[in-house]
Amino acid sequence: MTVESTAARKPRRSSGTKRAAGAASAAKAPAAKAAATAQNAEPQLVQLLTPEGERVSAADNPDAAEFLSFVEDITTEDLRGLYRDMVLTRRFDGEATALQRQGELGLWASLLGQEAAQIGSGRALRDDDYVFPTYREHGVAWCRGVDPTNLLGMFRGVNHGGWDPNTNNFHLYTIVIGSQTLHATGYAMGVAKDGADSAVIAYFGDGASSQGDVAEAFTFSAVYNSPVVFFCQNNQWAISEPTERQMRVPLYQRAQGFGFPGVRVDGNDVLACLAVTRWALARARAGEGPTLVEAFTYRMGAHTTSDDPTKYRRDEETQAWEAKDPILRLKTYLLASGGADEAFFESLEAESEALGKRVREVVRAMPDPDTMAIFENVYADGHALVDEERAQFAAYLASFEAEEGH
Amino acid sequence: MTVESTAARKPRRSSGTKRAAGAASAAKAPAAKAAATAQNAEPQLVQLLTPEGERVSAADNPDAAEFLSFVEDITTEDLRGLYRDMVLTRRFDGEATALQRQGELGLWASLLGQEAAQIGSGRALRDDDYVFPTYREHGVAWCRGVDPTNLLGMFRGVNHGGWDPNTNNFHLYTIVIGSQTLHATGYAMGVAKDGADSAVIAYFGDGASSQGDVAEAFTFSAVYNSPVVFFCQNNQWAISEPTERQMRVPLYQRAQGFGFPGVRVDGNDVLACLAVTRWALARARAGEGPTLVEAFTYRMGAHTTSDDPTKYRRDEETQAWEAKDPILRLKTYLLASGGADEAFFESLEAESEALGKRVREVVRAMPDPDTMAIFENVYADGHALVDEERAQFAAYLASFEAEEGH
Amino acid sequence: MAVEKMSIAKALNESLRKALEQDPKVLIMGEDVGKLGGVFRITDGLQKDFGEERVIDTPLAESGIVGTAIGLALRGYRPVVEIQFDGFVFPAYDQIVTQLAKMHARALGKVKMPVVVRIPYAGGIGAVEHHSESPETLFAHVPGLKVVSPSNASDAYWMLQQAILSDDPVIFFEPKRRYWDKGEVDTEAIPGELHKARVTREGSDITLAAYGPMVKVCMEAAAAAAEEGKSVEVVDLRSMSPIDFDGLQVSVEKTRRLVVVHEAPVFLGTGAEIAARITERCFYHLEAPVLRVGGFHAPYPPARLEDEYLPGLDRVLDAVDRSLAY
Amino acid sequence: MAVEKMSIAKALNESLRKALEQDPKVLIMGEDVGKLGGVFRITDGLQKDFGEERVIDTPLAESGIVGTAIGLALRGYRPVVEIQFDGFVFPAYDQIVTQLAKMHARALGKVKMPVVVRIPYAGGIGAVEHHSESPETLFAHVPGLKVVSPSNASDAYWMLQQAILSDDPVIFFEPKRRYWDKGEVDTEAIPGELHKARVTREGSDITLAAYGPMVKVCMEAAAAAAEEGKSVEVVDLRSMSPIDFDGLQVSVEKTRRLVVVHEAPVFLGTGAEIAARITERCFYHLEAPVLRVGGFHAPYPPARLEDEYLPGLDRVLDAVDRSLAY
Ligand SMILES: Cc1ncc(C[n+]2csc(CCOP(=O)(O)OP(=O)(O)O)c2C)c(N)n1
Ligand SMILES: Cc1ncc(C[n+]2csc(CCOP(=O)(O)OP(=O)(O)O)c2C)c(N)n1
Ligand SMILES: [Mg+2]
Ligand SMILES: [Mg+2]
Repeated sequence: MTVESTAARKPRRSSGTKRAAGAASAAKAPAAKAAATAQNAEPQLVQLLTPEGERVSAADNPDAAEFLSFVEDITTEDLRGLYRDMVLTRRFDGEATALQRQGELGLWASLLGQEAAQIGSGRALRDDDYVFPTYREHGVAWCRGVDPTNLLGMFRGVNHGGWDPNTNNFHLYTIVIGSQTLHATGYAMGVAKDGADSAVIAYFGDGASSQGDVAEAFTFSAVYNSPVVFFCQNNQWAISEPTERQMRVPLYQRAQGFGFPGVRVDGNDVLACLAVTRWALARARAGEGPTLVEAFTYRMGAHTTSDDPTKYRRDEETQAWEAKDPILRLKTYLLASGGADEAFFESLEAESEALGKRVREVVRAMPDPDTMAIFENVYADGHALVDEERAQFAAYLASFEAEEGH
Repeated sequence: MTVESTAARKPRRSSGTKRAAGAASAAKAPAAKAAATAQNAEPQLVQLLTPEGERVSAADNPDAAEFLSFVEDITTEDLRGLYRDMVLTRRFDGEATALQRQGELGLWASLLGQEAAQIGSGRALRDDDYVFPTYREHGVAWCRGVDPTNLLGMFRGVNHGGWDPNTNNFHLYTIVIGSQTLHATGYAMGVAKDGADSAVIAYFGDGASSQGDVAEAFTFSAVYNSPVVFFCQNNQWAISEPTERQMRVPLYQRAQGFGFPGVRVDGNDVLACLAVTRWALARARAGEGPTLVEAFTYRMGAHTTSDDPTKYRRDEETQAWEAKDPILRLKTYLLASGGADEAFFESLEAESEALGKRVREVVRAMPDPDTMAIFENVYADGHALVDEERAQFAAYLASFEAEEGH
Repeated sequence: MAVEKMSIAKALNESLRKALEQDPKVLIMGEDVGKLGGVFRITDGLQKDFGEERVIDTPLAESGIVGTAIGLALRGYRPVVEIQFDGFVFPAYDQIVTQLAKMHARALGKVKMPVVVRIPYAGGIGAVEHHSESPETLFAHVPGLKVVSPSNASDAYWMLQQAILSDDPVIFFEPKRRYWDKGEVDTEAIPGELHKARVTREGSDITLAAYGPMVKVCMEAAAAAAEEGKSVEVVDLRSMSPIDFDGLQVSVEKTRRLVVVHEAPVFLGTGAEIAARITERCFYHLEAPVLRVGGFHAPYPPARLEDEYLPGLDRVLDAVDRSLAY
Repeated sequence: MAVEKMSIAKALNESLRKALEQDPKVLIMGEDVGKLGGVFRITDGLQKDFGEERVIDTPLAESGIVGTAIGLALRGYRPVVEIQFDGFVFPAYDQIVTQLAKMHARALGKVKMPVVVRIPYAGGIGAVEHHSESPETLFAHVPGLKVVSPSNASDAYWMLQQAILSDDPVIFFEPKRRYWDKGEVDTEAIPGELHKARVTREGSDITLAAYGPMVKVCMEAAAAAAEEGKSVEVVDLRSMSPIDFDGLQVSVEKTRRLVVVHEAPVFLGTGAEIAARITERCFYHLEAPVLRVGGFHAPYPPARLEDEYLPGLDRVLDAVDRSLAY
C-alpha cells in the first residue's frame, strides 16, 4: 500500500503551490478552521470513521469535510492496508508483552489502543520525511519499515537503540520526556536550510506537554517557521497521572498561543489521523510552518510492563474506551462495506501468527553484547581515558582467564 | 498615596465575593473579554490614558470600559501619587546610570521607559501580596517600600541581593531568565494552601517568554489554579533581539492555550496598568487562578550599561516611542485637567534632587564586604568543608599579617 | 513500634509518614507520588492518609517541580521532592544549581531552603537507559547543596528525617537496587550526625570507603578477604557533601591503605576528591596510592552488560590486592 | 595573513570566520550572536558576511538552542553554539548530558554529534552573579563530552578549529577575562593535538598545572618564584576531557612536585582527578602530596570580593612553598 507516494526531494518553497500527492490544495482552509476550532472551550474532534464503523460524510460534519479531501484518494485496498498495519502492530506489541513476561525482555511499553494514531500518522509520511519518536511508537516504526525486532534490543537490554536512524528516517527512541521535540525542530530547521520539501514529525505524549523543552520546541519552530508536525498522542495518562495534572484546557489549543494551528483528531480513527497528518505535513511542505496535532486516544494497557494501572484508574474507564477500539471499527466498516472478506481476515491472521513466531525466535536468539562493547562508540574520534580504561579492563579480565588457565 | 489599602490577611476563598479594595465586582467580565480579545490576531491594547494625555472613556472604547471600573476610586491625589512614583523612579534610575559611569557601580539595568508598567502594576498590589522581580523592577521595588539604595548593592558588587525579601514581600532580583516565574508559582501554591487571599506577581520580559521554565510556570499555575499574575513587560527587546526572535504572535495570546486569560495593556499608561493588574489580582484572590498581563512598552535605553544598542536598532524606533512617554502623558493630563499645579512639579523636582543626592551619598559610602564574607551563608546549618576552608584561608591571610608585622 | 525489621523502601515510607505527621509544613511532590505511591512505592499510602494538598502529583516537568518547591519553601513549606529516576534530574538541574543551592547565600541568610530532593539512583536493576546513573559528583561539587546516601534501612529512616529537618537543600540519593534489603530500624533511637561516616566493619590492613549501594559490596569483599587472611575495614561514608574526612582519616591512618568504591564514573567521581584529600592529609601514612573502583568513562551500558560494568566483589578485591601489593 | 598578533577574542572570531568559509555546514547559533556579534563580540561581523541562515540569533532558551543544534547535527550540520555566560548553561544541561553526550553511543556509532558549545567562563571581570563561574567539572565528568579551554590567542584560534572539525561534542570554555590578551597567531601553522598538554615554561623543582585563565597566573608565579631561586615548570593542560596525563606525568616525574590551579571550587574540581591519578601514576616519585589551589566551596562571591576569592599569584606561591616544604 502506498498511501503517499514518495516524491523526489525537490527544492522547497520554490513554488508555493507545490503539494504532496494526496494533499489537496485546501491546506489553508483547515488551518483557518483549526484556529477557529481552537477558540471553543468544547474541543472539536475530527472524526472520519465513527466507533460504530460508519464513515463520516461532508454532510454529516462540516468540520470533518475540510479534512476529507486529504483522504479522497484512499481506496478500499488502502483501507485494508491500514487495517493490516494495525493488526500486525498490535500482534507484535502483544508478542513483546508476552516476551517480557517470559523474561526475554526487561521491559515493554505497549501501544495497545494507540494503533490508529500511529498507523494513520505514520502512513501519512513520505520516505524523505523524518520521524522523532518517544519510546512507544512501534506502529510508526512499522510504517517506516524498521524491522520490529530491532525495537526490542533496548527493551531486552542489549543496546540503547538498535537501528540506524538514517536508514528509515526514523530516529532512535528517546526516553527523556520531551527532548526529541527539540531535535525534531532542529532537524526541520536543517530541512528548510537545505531547501528540501521534506517534513519532520515529532511524537510526544500528554504528559510530555508539561516539559519546558516542548514549549521551547514550539517557540523555535514558530520563530523559524520550521516544517515540523508536533503529534501528541493524548492517551489520557502519564503513568498514573490523568491529563488534568498536566493541563487545564485541551492541548491542541496551546498551539494557537505560539502562533500556529492545533487540531484535535480522534486518535482511534485511522482515517482521520491519516487525513489530519497529511494536512499538517502539507502545511510544512508549503512553507507554512509547524502544526500541532492532538490525537485523542487511550492507553488500554499498563504504562509499561512494570506498571499496575489498577492502583490508579477504574476499569469502567478502560471498558468505555474498548468500545472505541481503532481496529474493530475499521473491521466493521470493511465488513459492512464489502471492503474485505473472510479470506482477507484469515490470511491476515496467518500473517500475524508468522510475525509473532518470527519475533519470538529473533528475540530468543538475540545475543548479549560483548563485554568490551561498554567502551565502544563513546566517542567518534576516540578519547585517551576510554582507551586507558579499556586496556586496563581487558587486562583485568584477562587476569582471570590466565588464572583459570592454570 | 494608598492606591490599594492593605487588607488584613483573611482566609482565602471562604467567600467567593470577597474582593480587594478598589477591585470592583466585574472581575469576571474582563476575563471573558480578555479571552475574546486573545482570539484576534490584531492585538487589542487596553489604554485608559492616551499618549496625548487624554483619558479614555467607556464611550470611546468599550474594551477599556471593562477595566475602568477598577480605577473608579482613583482620585486626583492618587494620580499625582502615581506621577510622583514614576518621576522619582526615573530619577533614581538615571542616578544609578550616572553612578555606573563614574565607576561606583559595575553595571546598571535601566528601567527607562518602563515606569508606567512598573508603577501601575506595583501600586495595584497589597502589602500581603508577594513580588518576584527580574533584575529591572526598580519601580516595583519602590512601590514595595524597598529602599532604592538597597537595590544597588548587587550592581556595585558588594552582594548578590541586598534586602530581606520578607520585609517588603519583594523577592530578590533573579538574573537567570525565567526562573522566578516558577518560584512565584510555588509561592502562590503555598498561599492557596494557607487559605490566604493574597496574590503573587511574577515579572518577566519578552525574551524570557521563550524559556521552558516560564511555560512550566504556566502549566503548574493552571493545573493548581494558583493565585499568580504573570506580568510581562514586553519592552520589544531582549538585549539585541527583537520580539520576532521570541514569538510569532503577540504574547498575551499564549495564556489562553494554557487555560487562563491574557491581556495586552499599554505599558506606558500607568492607569491602564493599574487597572489591568488590579483586575488580574482580583481574579487571583477570588480563586480564579493565574492571569497573564502583557504590558506593551519599550526599553528606551541600553539593555544595561554594558550594552550598545546602536549596534542593532534604529534611532527612529526609539524616537517614535519617546512620543509615548509614560511620564509626559500623565503630566499633560494633570496640567490640562488642573490636577496639579506648578508648585507640585517644583516640589517634586526638589524631592527628586534630594533622592538623587541621597543615592549618591549612600552608594559612595557603601563599604566593601569583609573578605571572610565569602564563607558566610553558604549553608544555614553549617558544612564541614566550608569550616575547614574558612579556617585555612584565615590562617593564610594571617600569615601575611604576621610577616608584615615583622 | 520501636525496633522493627523493614526494607529500605519501607523505612523511607515510614520516615516520610512521620515527617508529614510531625510538621504540617512538610509536603511531598513529584510525578506519580499520589495514588500510585511512586514507581517504587516509596510514597505508598501517603496521599490517601494526608490528602492531595500534602502529597502532590505534579505535572511532568522536573524544573517545574523543583522551581515550585523553591517557591513553596519561600512561603514556609518544607517540600520533599521525588525525582522519578536519576537520569531525569537534569531538566531540574538549573533550578537546583542556580537557585536552590544559592538562594540562602544570595539572600545573605535571610531565607532558608529546606528542600529535600529524593533521587532513586545507581544501577543493578536491569533497567533501560537513564534509569541507572550515579550523578552525585554533579551535586557534591556545587556549593550550597548537601548530598547524602543511606546504605541500610536504619540510615534510610533517620537520614531522611534529618534531611527533612535540615534548613539546607539536601540531595538524597536512594540506592534503588537495595530498596528491598531489610534491616532493623529503631524509630526511637537518637540518630548520629547526618554527615558523619560510620565504620561498618573494623579491620587493620586496608580501608574500603563507599556509600549507598556499594557498602554491601564492600562488606562482602571484606568478608571474602578475611577468608584469605586480610583484615579489611569498611567505612560507610553516608555523606558526599560534606565528606567526613576526619572520620576517614582516622581509619586510613590506622590501615595505611585506602580503596574508594562507587558506581559513578571514576573520572571526577567522589573518589577523586577523597583520594586527593586523604593523600594530602595522610601523605606520610599511606603505603600505597589511594585506589579507586568505579564506573568507566562511558555511558551506563545496556542492562545485559551492567554486571560487568558495575564494581563487584572481584573488582573490589582486585583493588585490595593491588593496594596491598605496594 | 599568516602570523599576526591578535587578541583571544579576535582569534576566536577569525577562527569562526574560517570555519564558516570552509564548510557550508558550519552554523553559529546563540543569543545575540547576530547583529550585536555576541555580548563579547566574538561573532562580530559574521552575520553580516554569512547571513541569517548561518549565523542565527536564537530565542532566549538554552535548552532549545542545544536541543535544536542536536537536530541540526542529525541533519548533517555542524552547529557552533554560544552560551552567553557560564552561569546560563544550566538550562541546557539536560540536553547536553542526556542527549548530546550520549547520542553517538546510543546509536551504536551510527550518528555523529559535531556540536561545539562555546562558553565564556570564569571570573575576574567584576560581573554580577552567574557571570563568573567555572563549571568544567560538570562537563568533564560526563562521558561522551570533550572539554577544552585555550589560554592564549594561538590556541584559541586552532583549538576552536579543531573542536569544530571534531565529530564529537566539544565544550569549549573561553577564559573571558583574557579575551583581550594578545598573542601571535600563525593561521597557517600545523597545530598540535587538541587534547595534548603543553609545557609553557620549563623548570625542575615543581610543576604547576593549569588551563584557561589560570595559565597566566601560573606563568607569573613561576617568574616570581624564579627570582627567589625556585625553578617552576608550568604545564598548560588545554584539555580537561581527556586530560593529558601522559604529558603531565613526564613533568611530575621530573620535578616530583605538583600544584594544580583552577578557578573552579577545589572540592571535586579537575584538580581532584589530577591529584588522584598523578599520585597513582607517580606514587614513588612524589616528594609531596599534589596540592590544589582553587575556588572555595561557596558560591562565586560578589565582584568586590573576587580578587580575594580567585587564586592569584600569592596563593599559588603559597602552595609552591608548602609543596617545597615537604
Ligand atoms: C524527564 C523525564 N521525567 C520522567 C520520566 C519517567 N517517565 C517515563 S514515561 C512517563 C510518562 C509519560 O507520559 P506521556 O508523555 O503521556 O506519554 P505516554 O507514556 O502516555 O505515552 C514518565 C513520567 C522520563 N522518562 N523523563
Ligand atoms: C538563562 C539566561 N540566559 C541568558 C541570560 C543573559 N541575559 C540577560 S538579560 C537577557 C535578555 C532578557 O530579555 P527580556 O526577557 O526581554 O528582559 P529585558 O532585559 O528586556 O527586561 C539575556 C539574554 C540570562 N540572564 N539568563
Ligand atoms: Mg500519555
Ligand atoms: Mg525585553
